[in-house]
Amino acid sequence: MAGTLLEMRRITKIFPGVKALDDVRFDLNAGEIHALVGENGAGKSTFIKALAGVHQPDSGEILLDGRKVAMRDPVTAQRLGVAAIHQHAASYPDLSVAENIFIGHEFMAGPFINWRKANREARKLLDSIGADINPADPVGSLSVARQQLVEIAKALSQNARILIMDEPTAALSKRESEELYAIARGLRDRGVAIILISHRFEDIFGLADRVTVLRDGGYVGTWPIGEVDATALVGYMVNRPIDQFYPKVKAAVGKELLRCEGLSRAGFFRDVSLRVRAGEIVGLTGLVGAGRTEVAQSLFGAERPDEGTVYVDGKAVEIGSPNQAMRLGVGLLPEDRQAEGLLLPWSIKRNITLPSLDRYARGAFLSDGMERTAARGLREQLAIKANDVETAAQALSGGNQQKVVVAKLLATELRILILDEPTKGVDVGSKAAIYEIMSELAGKGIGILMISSEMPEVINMSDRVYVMREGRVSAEFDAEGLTQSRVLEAAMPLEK
Amino acid sequence: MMKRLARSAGGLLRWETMLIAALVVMCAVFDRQDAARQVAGLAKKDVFNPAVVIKGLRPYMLYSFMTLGIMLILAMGDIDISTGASAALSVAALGVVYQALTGAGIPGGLSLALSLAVCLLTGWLCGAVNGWLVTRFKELFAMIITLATQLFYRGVAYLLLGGKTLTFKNDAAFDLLKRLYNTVQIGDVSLPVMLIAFLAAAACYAVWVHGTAGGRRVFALGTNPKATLYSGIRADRVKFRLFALCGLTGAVTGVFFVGATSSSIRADAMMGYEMYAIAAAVLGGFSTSGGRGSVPGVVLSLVIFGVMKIGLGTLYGFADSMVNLSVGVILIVSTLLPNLLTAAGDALRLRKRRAQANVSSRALTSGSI
Amino acid sequence: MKRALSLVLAVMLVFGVTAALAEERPGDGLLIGVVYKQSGNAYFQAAVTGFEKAAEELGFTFQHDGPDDGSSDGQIRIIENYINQGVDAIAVSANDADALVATLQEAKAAGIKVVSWDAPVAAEGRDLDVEPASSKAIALQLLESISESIGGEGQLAIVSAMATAPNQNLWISFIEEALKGDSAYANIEYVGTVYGDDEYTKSYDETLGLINLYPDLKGIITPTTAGAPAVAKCVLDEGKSIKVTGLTLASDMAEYIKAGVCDATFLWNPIELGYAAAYAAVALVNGDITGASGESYEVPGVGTLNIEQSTALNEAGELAPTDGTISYLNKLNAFTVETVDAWVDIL
Amino acid sequence: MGEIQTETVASSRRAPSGVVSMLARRREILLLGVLLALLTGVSLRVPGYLRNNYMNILKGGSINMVMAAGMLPVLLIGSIDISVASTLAFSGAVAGMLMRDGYIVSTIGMVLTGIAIGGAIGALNGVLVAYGRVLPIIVTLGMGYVTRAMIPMDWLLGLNKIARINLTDSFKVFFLDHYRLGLPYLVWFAVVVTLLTGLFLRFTRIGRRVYAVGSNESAALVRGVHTGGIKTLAHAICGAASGLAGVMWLGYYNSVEKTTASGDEMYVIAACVLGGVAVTGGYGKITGVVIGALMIAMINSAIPQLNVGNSMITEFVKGLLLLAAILLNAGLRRFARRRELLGRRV
Repeated sequence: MAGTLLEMRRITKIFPGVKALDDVRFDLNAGEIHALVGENGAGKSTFIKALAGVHQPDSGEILLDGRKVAMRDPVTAQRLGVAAIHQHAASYPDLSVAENIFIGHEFMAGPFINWRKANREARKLLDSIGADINPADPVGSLSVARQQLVEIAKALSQNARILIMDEPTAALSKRESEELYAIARGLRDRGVAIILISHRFEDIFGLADRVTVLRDGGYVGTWPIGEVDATALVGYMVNRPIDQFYPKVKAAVGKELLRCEGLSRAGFFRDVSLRVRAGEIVGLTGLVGAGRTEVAQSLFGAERPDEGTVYVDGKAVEIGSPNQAMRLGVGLLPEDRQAEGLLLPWSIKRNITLPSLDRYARGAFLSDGMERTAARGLREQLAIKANDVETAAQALSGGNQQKVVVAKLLATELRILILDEPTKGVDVGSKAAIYEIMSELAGKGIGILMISSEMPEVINMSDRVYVMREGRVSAEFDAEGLTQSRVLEAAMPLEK
Repeated sequence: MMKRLARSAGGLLRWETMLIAALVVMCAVFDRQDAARQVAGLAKKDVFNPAVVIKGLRPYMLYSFMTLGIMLILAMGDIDISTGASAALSVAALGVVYQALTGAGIPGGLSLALSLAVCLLTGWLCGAVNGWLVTRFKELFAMIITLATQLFYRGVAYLLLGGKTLTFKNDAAFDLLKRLYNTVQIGDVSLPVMLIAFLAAAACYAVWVHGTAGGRRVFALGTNPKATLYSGIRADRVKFRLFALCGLTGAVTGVFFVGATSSSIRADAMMGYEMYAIAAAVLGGFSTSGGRGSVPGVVLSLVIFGVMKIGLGTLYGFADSMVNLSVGVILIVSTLLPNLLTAAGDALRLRKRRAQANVSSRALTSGSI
Repeated sequence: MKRALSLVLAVMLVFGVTAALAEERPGDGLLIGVVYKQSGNAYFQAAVTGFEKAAEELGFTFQHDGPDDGSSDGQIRIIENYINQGVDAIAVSANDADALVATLQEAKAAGIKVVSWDAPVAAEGRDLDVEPASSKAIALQLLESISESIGGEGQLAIVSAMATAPNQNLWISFIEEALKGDSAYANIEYVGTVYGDDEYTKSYDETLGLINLYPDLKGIITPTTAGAPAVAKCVLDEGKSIKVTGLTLASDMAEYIKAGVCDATFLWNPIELGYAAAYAAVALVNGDITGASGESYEVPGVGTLNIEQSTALNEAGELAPTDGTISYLNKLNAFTVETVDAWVDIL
Repeated sequence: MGEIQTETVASSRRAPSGVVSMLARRREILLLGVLLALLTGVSLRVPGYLRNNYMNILKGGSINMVMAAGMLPVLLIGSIDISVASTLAFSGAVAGMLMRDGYIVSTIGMVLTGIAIGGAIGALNGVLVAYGRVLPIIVTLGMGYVTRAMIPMDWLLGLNKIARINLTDSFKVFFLDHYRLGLPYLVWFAVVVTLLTGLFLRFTRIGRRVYAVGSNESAALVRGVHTGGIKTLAHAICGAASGLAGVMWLGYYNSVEKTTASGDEMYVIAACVLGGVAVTGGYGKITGVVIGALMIAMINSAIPQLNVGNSMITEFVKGLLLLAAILLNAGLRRFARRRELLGRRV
């Protein structure tokens, strides 16, 4: 194995109001995949941004090949061979694949860009990593997985020696992840060093050679991957044992609350039938793109299905809008909580009361006191960590933001909750808290439809599990004694 | 204790407070100038005193009703640049219908009531068409849609009037409209009817916008439309109603405009009024990106614009165009200033933190040696 | 500080006294507010020089302004500012004859004398209207000139300003009347009027439309200073042998007059018009005249102007006497190849 | 199920066939079709319309086209400029004043002055938008007020109205009386400006960054693109084009005054929107803008000749047409999207 390629020492970074990195160190060998883990807010992203030149550390030094360097800006970092593939693929959706790959170092013919050559070279690069993508297509028309491949091709085109992959598999299906793993291993074998940031243990243990843990902006330690297991890693990340990770209590299952028959929406799903009963947590899983979120949106009235009937309490209903859905008692916790769940600049209180505003009115006028009382109650109940309910939602951590979205649904006294990836991007501690809330709600007789890609979560939290494949329900299981392999089997696309 | 003090200090820096301060400073400067002019014998009389200014606010209140409508469109993060045109169309409808009705021998009073109803309905309809298009074609911007309807409404107004001016001379019933531009004598002060009407309307708006669930939902929509929709709020319905309401406020502006211009009705009326209204709403604290703003702020900003134009015109002899120039500058500065202050504040806080961090890390280092 | 102030006062007093001693002028101490249709318009700038000249002679002070956008409500704003300042008289060229009436009535109620000039305000809103020449005289002058240019036969069109402009409509109606009634114009075929809205491009496009619609068009009358250059430019660009006449500024039209597009164009002297309006205003304020029919006032260099009953188009489209009064300067300048150069710097 | 798609999302790219979808993707073609249809309609009513008027359409459209070409980069970065008409009038007036007072004699001097004045105003807009973080509509609304108000600044510049008499003879004849390949210089200016804009946007690095900023600003920022600079540049280009348009206006009409081009910014934006430029930024082609500008020029020239009896109908038709065009555009894209979804295998 080649020697140390990158060394970062005593990195400290301060933002208004928070010390994001405190004396963090990190080293990276050529031809190595080094995982960087930690809860949300542990400082991984800031650390990476310091390396990629987006942020300037307030103190500390970065050594590349043993020489001290300053990552003044992203361009410098790029020139020094550092390339980042971001969590939300940071490409230009309107521009072509070739252009995305070569932007910033285009092939020029005099003062003009040589588009023909760009397309040819892009094709070569994509072929070299085994990606079958037309260089002339706009990137916006590609799937997330393919957009990441474009990003990798772009990094390669810049002769990157250090590749930062920030949550690369977060939006990928199992199969796409496997493809990405293969490409990452291929790059490692070519001598590229990879920094892998991920919440998924599958990624970490399946791919990494070493792992470094950060906690609360500080450095915890670095271990070869063989010397740690998942439990130990979680322990380092949260610094507290998690005894009851899946606090699932079987609740009494009551009458049917929600059912759909033959629900179809062109291009997304077809002939979907499911039901949710009181007190039941129903898992809905499948690969990303199998149509789960779209089914949820149709049940919630955000998108209209083309065919099929929805029954609430056994009565056929027409759900044309989220408003109608909520009046029928159906609530949705959307997948992207920042974009769809929260009003970030607004206070916790106002976020919580928004769906149920009419309740806090005296006569025609809103009563701040009533709002505050309700919000405080829910904050206690869900243990939302914040100074008080006047704190803006954007100041909260991911897990606490998710709790606020849950709280606003709870304030409306819904009977059916559709939770779309409730723990995605949520740190370990908050995850446990969210599971607990789910259990509690089910115990109160609320029916829960939980969409999730995380197998252990699906199996351990659900009473029943539906699996979707390519827009259709491919299987229904009782969660009792269900194994990951059976679920996967139902979720994986049929091979030719 | 300290915290509470800090919070009230923060409250002092609120936009409305700054507007009040600006108004007070402006009045003080104008007052001095007025006195100086009188001493120097340049002025025939006391030009700048409450009575004169309040009465003088009249022409600057013409677009005030429209501002109420447009500010809520801004609060939703949309924009409506067709309101001036839809107001002109409403007024054209008023004139044409009145002419037809009186021509058909229907008594003036009844005709006026009917045609006023048609006028308001036309304004509402114009707004409703905007609202329908905006909610129906979400991929298009309100700016583009209302740009097209602006040309269209104005065009229909021209068609209706055939390019002529409609006047109803010595028509007792129609002359009632002129009274809308009158003043009511209260003590020494003659209060414009329009000012009273506007303040009443603004009060209703303030209560509605800041006190009720409906108002809260408007700001929610401007802050994050998707999350608001997912919170079970009928976003399209809210949007449709606000656009329709905006059209209606345009029609109300139109009715007052007819009163102000001695009941003469023409298709090129109220050209560019929507821009005045947007300027007033923005100075009042509404952001064109939505989610922000207050009704008292807008009332203040309308008064500030009025007082400024009166003062610059009468005391400094600024021409009408110079006044417009000041409006432009104020518009830019009033939005630029908060941005700069925020940026400066952030930088300052950051430097403080850094200094603190350095001290503490130095302390640590020295301790470890 | 106090001493400085008293010094200033003393100086002012001395000046005031010497001024008063030197000559008692009829306009001393008077403030007149002048309102025109739009700011930045050369024609009104010229009229303002007339007011300046009168101010020097009569001793009054005046302010002048026009709205940025040429709107009636803009004029209302300006008039209300003048009322607040306590002017003694307002001299206004109205964008809309009726729109200003209520505001001007308020001014009259406050004891302010109102003179309209160039474009009249409806009778209820004014004390006196001062106009360069009677509408009929202007209309006939234009028609006679164009008829001469085109040899008394062929197609004739009119390019007007706004369709709402009252003076334009009055001229057009007199032209139409003469075309119908006067046998001298029997061979002229009148094809109609288009409206250029006093906008350069619109006037140009409308003229182009006319030319294409009527390939045999021989003459165009354009009684608007803002539209005339566009009309002449269009004719010149199209290379047609169409003759143009109208009410124009000399500087705008010198080129076209020399290029042969126009044989003669006409305009009263706006400087004289402003000058006369100022004299009328001062006479009204001083009570020399009340604005009643039959009175007259003296304007140096122009002559004695008689005040008569004004006329306007009624709803039936006929010219009928109104309640208002008017006085005409009755002087029209012709700009021809010979004379135009002398005028370009003035108009 | 014979053939199975493994990636539902990715397979959505499979372009559906059919004329409608093709039209939806190539908005420029659709637009050209509409233009031709309009032309045919007018020609039926006014025989020989095109033969008699093509030059007027080109001449009348060239100023709007130059401004629209300048507006394109601004819309591409997701911004807007509603001060272009005021910039035109201001630049034209100041350049004309400099010529009147003898500071500029040559036409090229006028052109450069116009570009410089307009470019400076545009750059100021850009700085306020990019660095002052003021919303573009507010900045340019304010700037429009300011520049328009400054036009009759006789108190400052002794400026009143620029008329033929103020211009040199060579300047007066330059734009309309000099021809190359059968087209007057005025039209050539439009041709050159649109060509340059197109080349710049398609084939230069900075041009592509304009698209990049409009497509994903934060990504561009992270990638080291000087987004503030690009935004300022885009606005400066827009201003410069408007400034040039001001000189062209002076060359065409030989007159600039306070109200010159007042309200024309709406037609500039309309030309871009008709041309399929996305006001959200990131998408737009110069060809579309050219067609859009021609369409508006055609409406302007055609309506007076249609002899519809009411010359007041122009605005009405323009609004109706713009509305119809954007709705048709949206409807087609929806239809294509629907077809695409139905074509997808689930």
